[in-house]
Amino acid sequence: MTIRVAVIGVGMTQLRSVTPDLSYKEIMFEAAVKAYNDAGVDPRKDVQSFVCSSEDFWEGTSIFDEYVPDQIGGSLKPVCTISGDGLYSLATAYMQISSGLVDVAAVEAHSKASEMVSIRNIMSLALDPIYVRPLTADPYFVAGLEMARYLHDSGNTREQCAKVVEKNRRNALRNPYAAYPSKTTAQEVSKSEVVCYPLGKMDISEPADGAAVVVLASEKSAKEFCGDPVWLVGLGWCSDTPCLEAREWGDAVYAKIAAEKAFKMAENARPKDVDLLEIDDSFSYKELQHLEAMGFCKKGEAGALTEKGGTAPDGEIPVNASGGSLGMGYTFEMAGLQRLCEMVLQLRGQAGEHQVKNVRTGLVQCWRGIPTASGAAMILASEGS
Amino acid sequence: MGLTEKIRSPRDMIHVEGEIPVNYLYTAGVAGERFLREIKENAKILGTKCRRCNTVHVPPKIYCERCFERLDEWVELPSEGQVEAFTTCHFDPDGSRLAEPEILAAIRLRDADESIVHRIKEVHAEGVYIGMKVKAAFKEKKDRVGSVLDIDHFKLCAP
Amino acid sequence: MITKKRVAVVGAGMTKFMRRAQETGKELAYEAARMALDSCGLGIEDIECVTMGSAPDAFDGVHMKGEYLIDGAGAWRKPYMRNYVGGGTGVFAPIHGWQHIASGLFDTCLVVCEEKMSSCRPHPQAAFLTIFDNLTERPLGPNLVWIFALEMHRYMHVHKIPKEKIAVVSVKNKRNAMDHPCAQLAQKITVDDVLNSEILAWPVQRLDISPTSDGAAAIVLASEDVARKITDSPVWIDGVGWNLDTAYWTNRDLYYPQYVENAARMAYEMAGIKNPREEIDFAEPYDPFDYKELHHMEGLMLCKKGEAPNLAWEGVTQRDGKLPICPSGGLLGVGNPIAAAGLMKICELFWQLRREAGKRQVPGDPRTAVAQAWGDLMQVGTVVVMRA
Amino acid sequence: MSVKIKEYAGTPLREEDLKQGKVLLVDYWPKANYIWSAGTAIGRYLAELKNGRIVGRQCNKCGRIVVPPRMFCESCFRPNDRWVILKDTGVINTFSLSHITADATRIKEPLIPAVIQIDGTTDAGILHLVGETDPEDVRFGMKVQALWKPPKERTGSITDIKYFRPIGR
Repeated sequence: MTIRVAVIGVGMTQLRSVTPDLSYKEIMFEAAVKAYNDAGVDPRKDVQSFVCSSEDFWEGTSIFDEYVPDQIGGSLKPVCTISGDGLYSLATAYMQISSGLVDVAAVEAHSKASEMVSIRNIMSLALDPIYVRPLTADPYFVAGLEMARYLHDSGNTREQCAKVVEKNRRNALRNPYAAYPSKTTAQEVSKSEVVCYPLGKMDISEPADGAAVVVLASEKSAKEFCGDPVWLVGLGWCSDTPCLEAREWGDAVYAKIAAEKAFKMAENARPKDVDLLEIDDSFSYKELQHLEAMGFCKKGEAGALTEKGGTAPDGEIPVNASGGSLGMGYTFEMAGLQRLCEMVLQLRGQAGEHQVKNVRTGLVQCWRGIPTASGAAMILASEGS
Repeated sequence: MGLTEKIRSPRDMIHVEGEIPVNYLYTAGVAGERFLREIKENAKILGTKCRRCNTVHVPPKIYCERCFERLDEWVELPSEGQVEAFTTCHFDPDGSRLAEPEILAAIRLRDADESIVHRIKEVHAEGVYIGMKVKAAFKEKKDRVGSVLDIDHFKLCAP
Repeated sequence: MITKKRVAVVGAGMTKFMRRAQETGKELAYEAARMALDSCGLGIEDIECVTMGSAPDAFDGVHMKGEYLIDGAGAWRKPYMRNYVGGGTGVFAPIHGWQHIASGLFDTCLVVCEEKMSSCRPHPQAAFLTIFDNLTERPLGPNLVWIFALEMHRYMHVHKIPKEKIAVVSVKNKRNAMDHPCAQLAQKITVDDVLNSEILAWPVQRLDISPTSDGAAAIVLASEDVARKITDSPVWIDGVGWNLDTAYWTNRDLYYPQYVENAARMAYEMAGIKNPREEIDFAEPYDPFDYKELHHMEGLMLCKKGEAPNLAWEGVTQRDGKLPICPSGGLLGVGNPIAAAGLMKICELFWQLRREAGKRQVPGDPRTAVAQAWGDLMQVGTVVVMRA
Repeated sequence: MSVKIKEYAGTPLREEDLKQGKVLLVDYWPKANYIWSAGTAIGRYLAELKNGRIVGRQCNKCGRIVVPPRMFCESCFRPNDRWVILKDTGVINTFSLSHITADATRIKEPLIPAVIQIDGTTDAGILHLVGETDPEDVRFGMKVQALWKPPKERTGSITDIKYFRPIGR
C-alpha cells in the first residue's frame, strides 16, 4: 500500500535584499505562522516531525540545527536538519510520511544571506582544499567555466541567456514576494560588467533574505485538514561528481537524472504533461541548461525557445512565472522551497497577478549552487489532475 | 504577520559583527601525497587508472568514483593537453577588481579522462579557445613545495 | 502507526579512529564504505541511494562538506543527502537511511558517516566556540567543556552522585576498547587515575572526556526482501526515534535528558517494547563524557532517574554484567569522530547481534539492543532499536 | 565483519609528522565574516543591557517569563505578550570551575561559568560568569547579583555585565 503525500500549507515571507529589523528566528517564525495558518494545523498538536535546511557557513554558526526548533513549534519534538536545499528536506519529510512513521510534517528553509560579509570567501571554502582552493580564484569561475562550455556545446548564446534575465526580472514585477523586479532589457544584461567571462554581473541572481515553511500530510490527514491539497507525485534527487576535474562541463547531469526519477515516479509522466516550471535560474544560463537537461527541449533549443517567448507566462511552456531567482532573489538553501511555494499557489489558482492559466501539473527543481553538481526535481499536481 | 511587535525605528536595529575564527591544516591524503610529491620531485603528473572502467583519474584517487573499485595502477601522464572549458576572471574572492584579468581553465591532459583546473598564462584572453593545446609550466625545482601551484600555470603548446 | 517495510542492516565497516589521519575525509569515507559493501558482497551498482552523516563543517574545514564527500561516499550520480543533528547525527544517519527504504522509494541504502576533526587548528576546540549563540553567549568566551561541566554538575547535584561513581564508566569503556581493533584510546586505567587527572572545568577532568578523532563508519541497509537475498543473518532496525529540545538550554533543568526519553519512547513504541529494562539485552548509549553514558541510560529508561551511577558502580554495566553498556568501548575508548562515532555504535550492535564481535562479544543470547546518540546544545536525542 | 577482518584502514599521524614535513599539507586561513541582525527580541535585550537592565518576555497563555527574550512562546507557539523588566539578581542553578578558556588555553585561577536563574523569571536562566568569590565557596542556589560595567563602557552586549557576584551572605 502506498501512502500518498500532499502539500497542505505553505508560508513564505516577502523576500528582501536585507532584513536588518528581524533575526533569522523571527523570519522563520513568520513563515511558520503563515504556513500553519494556511494548513489549519496547530504545530504543537498536529505536526509530528519538522525538517529544516541549513549549512553552517551560510549562517556563521556551527551546528546551526541547534537553533531551529523554537520558532517553528518543534521544541521537544522530532526535528532534524538536512544540509541541503529545502527540496531535499521536503523529500525527507515525504519519506517520513510515506513510510507511515508520521502523518503531518513541516519543512523549513530560510536565507539570511545579507548577514554574510565575505560571501565569495565563504563560497571558496566549499572548493577542494588541495586541488582548487590554492588557485585563490573568485569562486564564480566555476560558473564561468560551465557557462562557457555549455554555450560552446549547445550553440545557445550570451544574448539568449540575457533574455532569460529580462523575462524573469519582468515576471517578478507582478510578484509581491519578489525582491528584484525590474524592467531590465536583454541588451542591458549583455552589457553588464563581466565577472567571469562569459558570465556577466546581471547573469547572476542577487542574494535575498527570507523564510519558507511547507506543511505536508498523508492522504488521510490531508483530507482532514485541507480542502485543497496539492499532491507530490514525483520526486528525484541526484548528485554528480563533486570533483571539478571530473565534471562534464557542458551538461547538468544531476538535473537530467533527478528529473528522470521524478517523471518515472509520477506514473511515467513526460515533460509535455507539465503546465508550469519553477526551476533553478541562479545564473541565467542555468535556466536554459536545466530546461534542456530535463528534456523540455533538445540541447541547443532552449535559447531560441526563450527568444520567441515560449517560456513566458503565456508561452507554450511557462518557466519561472514567479520571476525565479533572478527576479525574486537567490535564497540559497531556501531556493527550492521558494519555488515549491510558488508552484503550490499556482496549482491552487492563488498566485494573484502572476497566475498562469490552467496549471494542473507543475515541476520544481533546484541546484545546490557553486561548486556543486547536485539538485532535486519534484512534480506536483492539483487535486483531480 | 506573526510577530505582534516589531522594530519601528532604524535606530533600534542592532547588528553584531563576528566570524568563524579558525584555520586549517589539510593533509593531501594518500593519493594526493604521491601525486604532489611526484610533481615536486620530478615535475611529473600522475594519475590512477581503474582496471574495471579504464577511467584515468587526475588528480589521482585511491578509488574510482564510478565503480568504487580500489585503484592501484598509477600512470604517468604527459604534461600537455587541451582546454575543455575556460573563463576570464575579473575579480578576486574579496570582490576587488584584478589588475589583470586571469584565465582559469579545465585542462584535459592527453590520455586522461579528467581535467585539471588551473591558470593559463602567456596568452591573451581573446586568444584562448576550447580545444586549444596547452602544456604545464612547472616552477623551478628549488621553488617547488609539493602543491598544485608547483605547476605555475599552463601555456600554449609550441606549434 | 503503520510501517510498510522492515529494514535490515546487512553490512558494516569502519576505519581506525585516530587523532590525526593522513587520509582525506573522502578517503576515510571510501575506506569505511568499501568495507561495508565488501562485508555483504555488494558492489556500488547494487546501492540505490546514499545518506551521509557528518558534524560541523568547521572541523573538516570544508563548507558544504556533504557535497565534498560525495565521491568518497559512493554517491556518484545517485540520490544523495546529508543529514545533520549535531552530535546526534551518527545515530540519525541510519534513521534517515531507514526512511529512504521504508518509504518504498528504495531497496538499498548506503549510510556513511565521516569526520576529520584534526584539520582544525590549533585544536578542534576553536571551532566549538561557534556553536554558541552568536549574540548572547559567544562574547563570554565559552569553551565547549563548560556546558557539559554545567550539565554534569547539575546531574551530580540533583542526585547527590559522587564523582567516583561516574569515573568508573571511563575505566570500563577504555578497558572494553582494548578489544576493539579500531580504538584510539584503549587503556587500562583506574578510578583514581580519572579522579587525579587534570581538572579542565570541574567536575570535568581529562579522563572524563573522549578524544577528538578522525575516522569514518558505514553500514548497508536493505528492505526485507532484498536483505534476505543478501544474507542469512540480517539485523533489523525495528525502532527509530529522534527528538530536539529547545535551543534555550539555560532555560531547562539539565539534570535529565527529556529529549532522549521522548526519542526512546518513539523508538520503543515502534519496536513494540513496553519494558525496556527487561527487553533490551545490551545498549550503546552515547558516551562522549563518562557521565553522559549514565545520563543516557536514564533517558533510555534502562534504569530509574539517578540510578545509573549505582549500576555502573556495582558492575551491572560491565560487558559480562546483567546489562552490558558500551561493550564496544564507546567514544571514551574507541574515539570520537563525532558522526562516525555514533554510527560505530550501530556497527557494534550489528556485529554483536550477529555474534561477530569476537573478544568484545557480550555473553548469553543477545537479541535486542539499543543505540543512542546526543548532541547540539545538550538538546537532541537519536535512538535506534535493533533485533537479530 | 568484525571478527573476520584482519586490518582496518587508516594511517595515523603524530603532531611531529606534521611539523617535520613528513606529509604534505595545505595551510588555510578562511575569511568567514558575518554581520548578524539582533532582531526585535535580542535587539531590545542588548539595548537594555546597555541601560543596565535585564529584560525578559512573558507569554500570557502559559504565564512563563523567559530570558533571553524571544518574541514568540516556543511552548504555546504564539507571539508572546509583554516585556518584563527583571531584577539583576538571581540564583546559581549550576556552575563549573574552569581551568580552560575558549581556545583551551590553561589558566590557574579558574573562571566560574554558571547558569544563573534570574529573579522574576518563571524558570529561566542565562549563561554568565561568577566573580568576586573564592571558587571553593560557590554553591548551588547561591544568590548573586550582576556587576555592571560603568555606563560609559557599555556597548550593548552580554559583557556589559562583567560577572555576577554573591550577595546576602
